[in-house]
This record gives sequence, structure tokens and C-alpha cells, in this order.
Amino acid sequence: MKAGVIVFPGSNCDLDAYHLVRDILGQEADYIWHGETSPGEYDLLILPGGFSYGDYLRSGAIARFSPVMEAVASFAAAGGMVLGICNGFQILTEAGLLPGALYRNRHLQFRCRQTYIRVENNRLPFTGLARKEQVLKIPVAHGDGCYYVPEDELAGLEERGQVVFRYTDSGGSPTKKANPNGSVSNIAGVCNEQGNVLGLMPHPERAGEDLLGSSDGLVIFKSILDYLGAGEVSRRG
Amino acid sequence: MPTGRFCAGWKGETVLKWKAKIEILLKQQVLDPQGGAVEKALKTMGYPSVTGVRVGKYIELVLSAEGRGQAAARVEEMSEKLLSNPVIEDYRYELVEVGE
Amino acid sequence: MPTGRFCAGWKGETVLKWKAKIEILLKQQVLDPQGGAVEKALKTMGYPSVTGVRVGKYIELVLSAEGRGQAAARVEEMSEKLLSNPVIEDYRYELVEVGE
Amino acid sequence: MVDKPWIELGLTDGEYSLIVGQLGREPNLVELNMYSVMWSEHCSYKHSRAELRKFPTEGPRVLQGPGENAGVVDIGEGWACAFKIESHNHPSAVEPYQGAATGVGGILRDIFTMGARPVAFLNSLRFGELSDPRVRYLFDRVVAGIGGYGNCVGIPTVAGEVYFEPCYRGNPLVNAMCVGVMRSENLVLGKASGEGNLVFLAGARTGKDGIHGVTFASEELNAASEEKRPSVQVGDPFMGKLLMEATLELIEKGLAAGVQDLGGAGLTCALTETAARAGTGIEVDLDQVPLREEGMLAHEILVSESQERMLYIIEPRHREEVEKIFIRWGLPYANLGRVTTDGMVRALFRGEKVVNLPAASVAGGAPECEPGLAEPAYYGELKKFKLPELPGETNYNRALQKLLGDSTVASKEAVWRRYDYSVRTSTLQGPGGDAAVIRIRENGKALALTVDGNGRHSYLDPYIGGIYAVAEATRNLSCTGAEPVGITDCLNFGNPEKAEISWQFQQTVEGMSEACRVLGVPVVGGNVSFYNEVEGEAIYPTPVVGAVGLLAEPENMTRSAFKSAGDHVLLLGSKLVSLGGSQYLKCCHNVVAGALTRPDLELEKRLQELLRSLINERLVHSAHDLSEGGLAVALAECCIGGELGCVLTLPAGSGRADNLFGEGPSRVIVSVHYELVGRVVRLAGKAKVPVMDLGEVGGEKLKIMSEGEYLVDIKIADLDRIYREVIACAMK
Ligand SMILES: Nc1ncnc2c1ncn2[C@@H]1O[C@H](COP(=O)(O)OP(=O)(O)O)[C@@H](O)[C@H]1O
Ligand SMILES: [Mg+2]
Repeated sequence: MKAGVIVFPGSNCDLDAYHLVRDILGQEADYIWHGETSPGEYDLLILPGGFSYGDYLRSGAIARFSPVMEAVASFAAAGGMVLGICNGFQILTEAGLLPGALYRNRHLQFRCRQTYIRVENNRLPFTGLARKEQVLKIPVAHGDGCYYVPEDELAGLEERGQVVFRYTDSGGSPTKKANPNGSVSNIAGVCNEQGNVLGLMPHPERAGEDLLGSSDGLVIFKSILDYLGAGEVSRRG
Repeated sequence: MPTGRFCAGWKGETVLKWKAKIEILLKQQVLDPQGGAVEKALKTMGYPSVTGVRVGKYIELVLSAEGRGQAAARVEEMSEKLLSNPVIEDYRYELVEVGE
Repeated sequence: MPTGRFCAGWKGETVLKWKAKIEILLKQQVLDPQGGAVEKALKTMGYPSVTGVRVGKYIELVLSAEGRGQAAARVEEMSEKLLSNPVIEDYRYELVEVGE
Repeated sequence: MVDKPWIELGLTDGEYSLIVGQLGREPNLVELNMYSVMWSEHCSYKHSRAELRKFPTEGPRVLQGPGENAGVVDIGEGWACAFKIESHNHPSAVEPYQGAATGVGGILRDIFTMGARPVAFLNSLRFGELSDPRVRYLFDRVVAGIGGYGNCVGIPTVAGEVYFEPCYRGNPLVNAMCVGVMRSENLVLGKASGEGNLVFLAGARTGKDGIHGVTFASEELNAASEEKRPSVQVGDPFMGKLLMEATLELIEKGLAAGVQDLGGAGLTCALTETAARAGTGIEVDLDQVPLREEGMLAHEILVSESQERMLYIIEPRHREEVEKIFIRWGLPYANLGRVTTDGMVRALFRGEKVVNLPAASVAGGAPECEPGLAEPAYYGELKKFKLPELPGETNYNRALQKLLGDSTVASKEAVWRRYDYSVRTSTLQGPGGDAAVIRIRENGKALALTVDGNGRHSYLDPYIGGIYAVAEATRNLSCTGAEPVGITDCLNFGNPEKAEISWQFQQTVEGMSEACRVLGVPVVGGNVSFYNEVEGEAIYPTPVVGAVGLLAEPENMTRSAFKSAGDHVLLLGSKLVSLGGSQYLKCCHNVVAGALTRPDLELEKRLQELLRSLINERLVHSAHDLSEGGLAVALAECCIGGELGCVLTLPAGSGRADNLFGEGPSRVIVSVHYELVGRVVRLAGKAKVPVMDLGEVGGEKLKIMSEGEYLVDIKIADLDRIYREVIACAMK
């Protein structure tokens, strides 16, 4: 697999995503500068966490106008796999590539903690190796992670399996306490209708080694690898 | 025993509801990193003529007061004590009567 | 060769500078946690009558446009594309002419 | 014009005539402004320089000692670690969010200026009591500001400390520390070397913010401080991050001959210090400086403290490549001028020569003050305090609960969960233990990091307090298995013009120096913050020690929490404790008095060596330093962290409150697999470190008995709730 990690000014988890793909998974990875308009051929584009443009105005609002985002949109439209983590998720919602919006945590504070998320849809390229309702231990670190989608759209998302991850306790119950930011319906991650663009607030790239507290995040990356190995490989940029 | 009405009006004024619209901006000489970032973004998005972008807070609230003077005094107090930080921010406001 | 003046006026309008004052608030149906927190703080600080507190953004900018109509169109475009997120926010604005 | 303009600018008549003497003429107003900021206490260290020379600053690992932007130590395989701590107390008192945020931004620049990639932040905070709404406001905004900057630039905040004492009410302490890692050969100094080299300024545009900020930091706070408020600056972490990336790229590519960040005293400081360090001169044209506001005057440009700016010394042949890097990162930049050889700093403004000063005089010519020293009257008085005067306390369960619910002892989780401590995926041990541990991917080792300092101890005995601070910090490192390799310190004191404060300062430095010498750790950098007074009332003398340790084999790292039921609980180290100056006295009896336990630095050294060898031979499951609240609190913390109880027996004899809550240095609790207890005891004996087997880990309660009677018998779940909720509730 060859992954492209997009670097916006202010990205700061680019290094962690890169490290995971290269050193833990042993796959190829490149950094892609935000000013790039034709980034080349990749199997996966990762929009990493951080504070693109300082998260000034709104998280992800300015980054989504980066030149590279047009390429990301056409890559996604052609079925390419796009993974947005934290700030990357915010950028994808701002860009309209994912439904809903992310705004200020309900308690108004930045929150860095371990969370548990339940896999709600394991039929996606991103979750194929996960058991149904498997609970993953993956940390969050964000100030604007409260997911919102208008009530009348939520049911549609659920029906189509677009709600991919939900915050739960370690036993898999979506309690209020397990929700670190007040997201509607404990939603931690969603995908687009086609299932090839995924965004989530927790950081799977920080859960890639037991010595960091968890390696559950690998399920997502290994699913991607598995899917690419088994299914068609898109190599458009 | 005074009635509610009498009570409210005994100073000759009726308690009214006011809507305050408060704008808070960083003082002119203070760096406004958000404003700068937004201005740059707008320019590259195809609005090269845009200048002087400043990003601040907008707060709306409803309060009761006997007359405009009292409402104004309260809004100023709230703005100075809590809503803005006079060290780095200025505020201005508008008051609209919204009924009893 | 057209003069600068002719150039600016060839569509019959002169390029003017406009100041836009834009208020952005979360939509009514989106919970406003900041508003809630500020309301609570104000109540405990001795303003029990305060209600309906909402906290949003205030943005000021200056732009050039030939006439109010064009200025308004641009401000709306900027607000919808960048300054606000239509999924969760509403905006309103005011335009003031500030000279050539 | 005013009669004596220097007085308005904070210089004395004596200093002014010295300036005239050094210059051989009267300075013009622009020049006088430069002297005023550079000769302020904050920049010139005139009240502390002589004392600071007492610190041992050398060692086999030291690559750069004090005097540069940060100290640097060798950590093996060609890698080095740069670190430094700095205060931002006064700005935080008037605008806590921005004050704290710009403090973090400032210390960040100090690290990457040296060529090191920042890898961790720490912070040390002091506030008044939490019952005060103003204190809660300051606390909340300071924490938000530290997180606001650190989270945005993507560097984990991994450790810190927070104390609450009435003396800090109006003058909180906000000390921020940053740690970075680099290739040793990339070390770049803040020197303007090489005649003809270009002087570049990059980063934020220069505005009128923070004009005379250093003078503000060199005065007591009073009612007029409100008026000084324009001195407060707003930080731009996004710009800070871009500047960091650009600077590191520039240094990695070998394009910078010298780098200096702009902090206190802005351009004035950067120009004069880089020239003075290199023994060169600099010529600049102030009209080239990118400005944020029109119409700024020469002296305003020279003393502005606008944040996020850097000065670079560049060989002309690298010019194009350097400019490309600035452009790529979207940074405003300008070539201000060039390096000369005559030792003079010259500046042009609107075509006119406005500055012509010897760099050495501005940057190094300030006189050293020789303060009078006087032992404060309280010192002897408070020492005489006798314990029997206390009303007898018999309900130790209640005392322990009270202590765990004391804001200074209670868990600071509500603070650190607002900091991103896991970004960079290298945090092996985050906040909550004795020291944080982060791995260095580049050389397979790990760094242990901590900050420590107890102002109350230093108030009661500044000499011993200084020893304690160094001993505790290094002991915390040793508790993870790491070997201390260097410290940085932030000395927060009152007005040094007062003889009592000078005495406190001198005693503190002597105590710290003594501890450093015996323990073999060099001081490689630090910061002094004087004038921490409000209306004449000084804070406790508060030395804060930031320490860095090296863990050669990160797999061996220990944590403080108990790990397995059945393990034995051993108390290693000193048998001496005292309730004098303890958290127990303050919290349960509202008394701040008494004599501190005499430290035994040789024992401290043996204890730490023993600990490290036990850990590296994998003989212990956990290790936890005893600090505020003594044995009982430390045990409770081991239990809470491990969600395990323990059943222990204390020897008969000495007073029970002493036994449970007495404090003293050189004590550590370890838990050991029962089969290894004999070996550990033997090794302790060989190392001449006292050891006591207290009992066993297990159950759901903390049970401590003595002479056949339970002194403490309480559910861990109950302790846990108290411990975690205090700060969280106060910060809602
Ligand atoms: N302001 C803070 N920021 C980050 N971590 C903190 C802060 N305050 C306390 N901590 C963490 O809480 C734990 C306990 O702190 P402290 O009581 O000072 O420990 P010790 O007594 O071992 O020095 C440490 O791991 C420390 O790093
Ligand atoms: Mg401590």
C-alpha cells in the first residue's frame, strides 16, 4: 500500500500517521504538501490531526480551501480511500465530503483522554477486519469534536450505515460518561454514502503500539490493507 | 399590600425586557491572529480587495431593567466584568426593547 | 487609452469601499454550550434576570465593490463559503459605505 | 523634555552615569530606551548574576551550559537534549490566557532556536486558594492558555505541578518548560558571527505590543499595574508552529550561522546579545522591519515584544535558499542588515542614524547589585514551633481524606486532560506519575522529565528548601529508572532590593548548588523572576527545578502505581521525618511552621543509585516518591493508581501522625514480588540504604496498623473519589 499523508500548515499528527504506516505497518508513505494540485498515485489519502491554520475561525474551515483539497475531492469521487483523523475529519466535513459538522465540545474544554469506540459498521474497507460491535480503545485529543447532524438527517445516516463508530464504555454501552465531547448520539466517526471516505475524532494512529497504551487502532489500518489486497486497488491521485 | 404592578412601577418605571447585542473585538493595537488568517484566506479565495478583517465575538442576551438607563448600566457592567477582558478587548452594544 | 477614472466608471458605477459587519450565531436548533455557560455565570454573578444568552462570532471587514448590490453579493458569498458553516450557523450582516 | 528621562524609563541616576561613562557621551532617547530594557532586572540579572555563578554547571554530558537560549546535554549516539524553564508570572496575573500562552510560545522558541525539535512541555503553577473566585478564574484561564498554545503546536504537555497557597493570590506563578531533541552537530548558538553575514528577521510583523514588557516584569504589582496592561501580548501559536518548522528546516540544512529568538526586550535584545556573544557588531535598517502598524517610531520598533519573531544570521551565499524556506512556510521576513566587526550595534531609521552603541555595554554592561543580606524575623520564630502544642488528632482516616481532598495534593487530572499529552506518539508515561517518560525514536532511549518545588518549605528554610527541590526532582526521575543528566531552574522571588529577599535568594541558591554537587547533576540553564510581590507582600521564595533524566532501556521503566496483589510494599530510604512545614500541618491544623527534616544528601545519592539499579535489574514492580502528605498519601496514590489496596504494619514507637504524614526527603515506596524481597533487602543493605518491609498489596482497602490497632482503614474507591473530584469540581 502507498499512503499519502497530507500536510496542511498547522497539521501536527502528520508525523504520527506517517510513522504508523511506515514503521508499524511497513508500508510506503509520502507527505503531500497542501499546495500540491496533482499529488500522484496513492491507495489511501490521510488527512491527519492538528490545528490547520491554527483552527482559526472554525476547525478545518480554512484548510478545506487548500489547493490539494480539489485533488482529494476527485480522488474520493473516483472511489479512492480517504481517512480523516481529528482535524482531518473536521476538514472533510467543512469540505462537504462527509455529512454533519464538528463544533465546540459541549463542556467547552479541550479533552485528551482514552476512549472506547464501538464499530457500528464492519462492512467497510476501513473496518472489514473488525468484529461486529467490537470495542476499540483509542484516545481522543480535541477541543472541537462535538458531532452535529440535523435530526432529520440522522436516521438516514444510521440506515445507510454511515455511522461507523460510537463512543461507549469499555463494555460497549454508549453511555453519557463515555462521550468525551457531547456528540449527538455518541457518534465518533462517520463515512460518506459510498463508504470510501471516513472521518473520526479519535486517533487510531496513537493506538498502534502496546507500549503507548493500546494497539487497537491497527484494526482500521489493517482492514484497509486487507481490502486493498483483496479488492480493487485504486491508484488515482 | 402592594401589587406586583405597583411594585414594579413604584419608582415611576416599569420593568421591561431588553435585548442586548454586544460586539467584542480585540483592541486596535492588539494582534488579531484570527483576523489575519481569515483575511489571507479570503484573498486567496478570490477576494483580493478585502482588508481590515477582524474576528471577534457576538453575544446576544435578554435582561430585565427599569428603563434604558438601567439596562445600559447592567450591560456595561456585564461586558466589563465577564463578557470581555478590558486588558485586550473593546466592546460595543445596542439595546432593543422587547416588551414587558 | 482609458483613464483610471473612465476605467472605474465604465459600467456606470464607481468602485467604493464598504465595511461589512457580520454576525454569526449557531442555528436555533443547535445547542449553544457557550451561551449556556455565559448565562449561568451571569446569573451567579448577580444578574438573575438574564436569559437567552447566545454566543457567536462578529467579523468586520472592508471590501471594494461597485455599488451596494455587488458588495452584498460578495459578502454573502464569503459568509456562505468561508465565514460561516451553513450546517450549524446562520449569519446576518450590515454594509456601510466608507468612501472611495 | 523631561528632566531625567532615564528615571521614567526605570534607570537610576547611578546607572545613567555609568552608561554615559561607558559611552563617553550621553545616549539619545532611542539609545536610552534600549539601555532601559537591557539593564532591567529581567534582562541583566543584575541582582542574581553573582549568586548564580555558584551553580555547578559542568559535567561530561554538558554540551551547552547557562548563557545561551537553552542548556544542552549529550544523550548518546550523537543525539542531544535541549531544555529550559521560564516564568511568565506578571503577564499571567493581568491576562491569564494570553500570559500563559505566550509563556509557552516563548520557551518553545528558546528550544528550537538551538536547533532542537521540541518534544515535550512541562509547567509549574502556583495560585491562591481555590475557594476564591478570582483564583478559580486565573487557574482556569492559565490552564486554557497553556493548552491553547501547546496543543496547537502539536507538542505534548507531559508533566507539571500545581500548588495553592494564599501567598500567590495576587501574583500567581506560571513557569513553563520545554524539552527538545537534536543531532549534536546541529547545535546553533545565538551568535552574530562572520563579517558580512546577513541579518534576517522572520515571523510575525512587529506591532506596538509589549513595549517595555521587561520593565513590567521587573517591578512589583500594584494598583498602577492595571495601567501597564498594554504590555500584555497576544500569542499566535499557528505562526509559532510555522516559525518552528521553518527554523528547524533552515538549521537542518546548515543554512544558519546563528539564530536568536525575540523575547523580552525584542529586537534590542536579539541584536545586542548576538553581537556581544560573538564579539562582533551589527548594522541594521529599521525601515526594513515588517510592521503591523503604520507610524511606529524607532524606539518602539526596537523594544516591541511582539511574539513569534526570530533573528537569523545567514551567509550571503545561502540567501536565496533561506528566502525560499520562509516563503514556503508563508512567513513575512526581511533582511535587516549585516554583521560587522567593530563591536557596535548601529541602526538607521528613515535614513537617519539613530543608534550607535557598543553591544557589550548594552548587553553586558549593567552593574551587578550587591544586595544587603538579612535573615528575616519570621525565620527564627517559625522554626521554634513545637508540635505538642497541636490538639491531638486521632481520626487518621479523616485526616487522610482531608489531605487527599486538599487541592495541592489532589489529582491534577482535571488540568492535564486539557493538555494533549499523547501527540507525537512517544509518551510512554504521561502526567500522573512521578515523572513523565518520552521515548527518543532516534536512539532507542527515553527521557524522564519532571518539575518540582515547594515554596512553603523554602519559606521556612530556603537553604533546605533548595536542597529538597533538587533532591525531589532527581528522585522523581530515579523512580522511573532514569539517570538524572541535568537540571534547569526557575527562581521565583519577591523584591530583591529588600535584604530579606536577597537572603532567601542566596540561601536557596546555596542549597540547590550543594545538592547538585553531591548528586552530580549540572545546572545547564534557568531563569530568575523577581518582584513577585503585591502591595509589598512577597510570595514564598519558590525555586522550581526542571529535571531531565535518561533511561537507556525504556522497557525497564517503572510507574508509581501498585501492579499486582501479593507484592510486598517496601519503604526505602531515610527514617527521619518531621511534621514541620508539612502539608498535614497546613491542611489539618492550618499551621505553617516548624523545622524541616535535615537532609542527608549522601543517603539521597545512595538511595537514587539503588533505585535505578533495582529498576534496571527489573526487581521492582513500582516506585513512588514520598512528598506532600508523607507516607499515607503516597500509599493512597499507589493504591488509587493501581486500583489495588494494601495491608501494612508500621513499627511501634514514634508519634503516629509523624509516621503517617510526616515529610522528609530521601524516601521511596517500592512494590516487589514476594520472592524477590530478600534480594532487594540485601541489595539495600549493601548500598547502606535503610529498608522496611511494610506489608502486602491486595484487597480493596488501604489498611495501616500499628501496635495492634488500625490507624487507617478505608476503601480505595472512596479515596479515589475524593482524590479525583476536588479540582474537577472547582474547574467546572
Ligand atoms: N500543571 C500540570 N500539568 C501537567 N501535569 C501535572 C500538572 N500538575 C500536576 N501534574 C502531574 O500530576 C502528578 C502529580 O504531581 P505532584 O503532586 O507534583 O507529584 P510529585 O509529588 O511526585 O512531584 C505528576 O505526574 C505531574 O506531572
Ligand atoms: Mg511535586
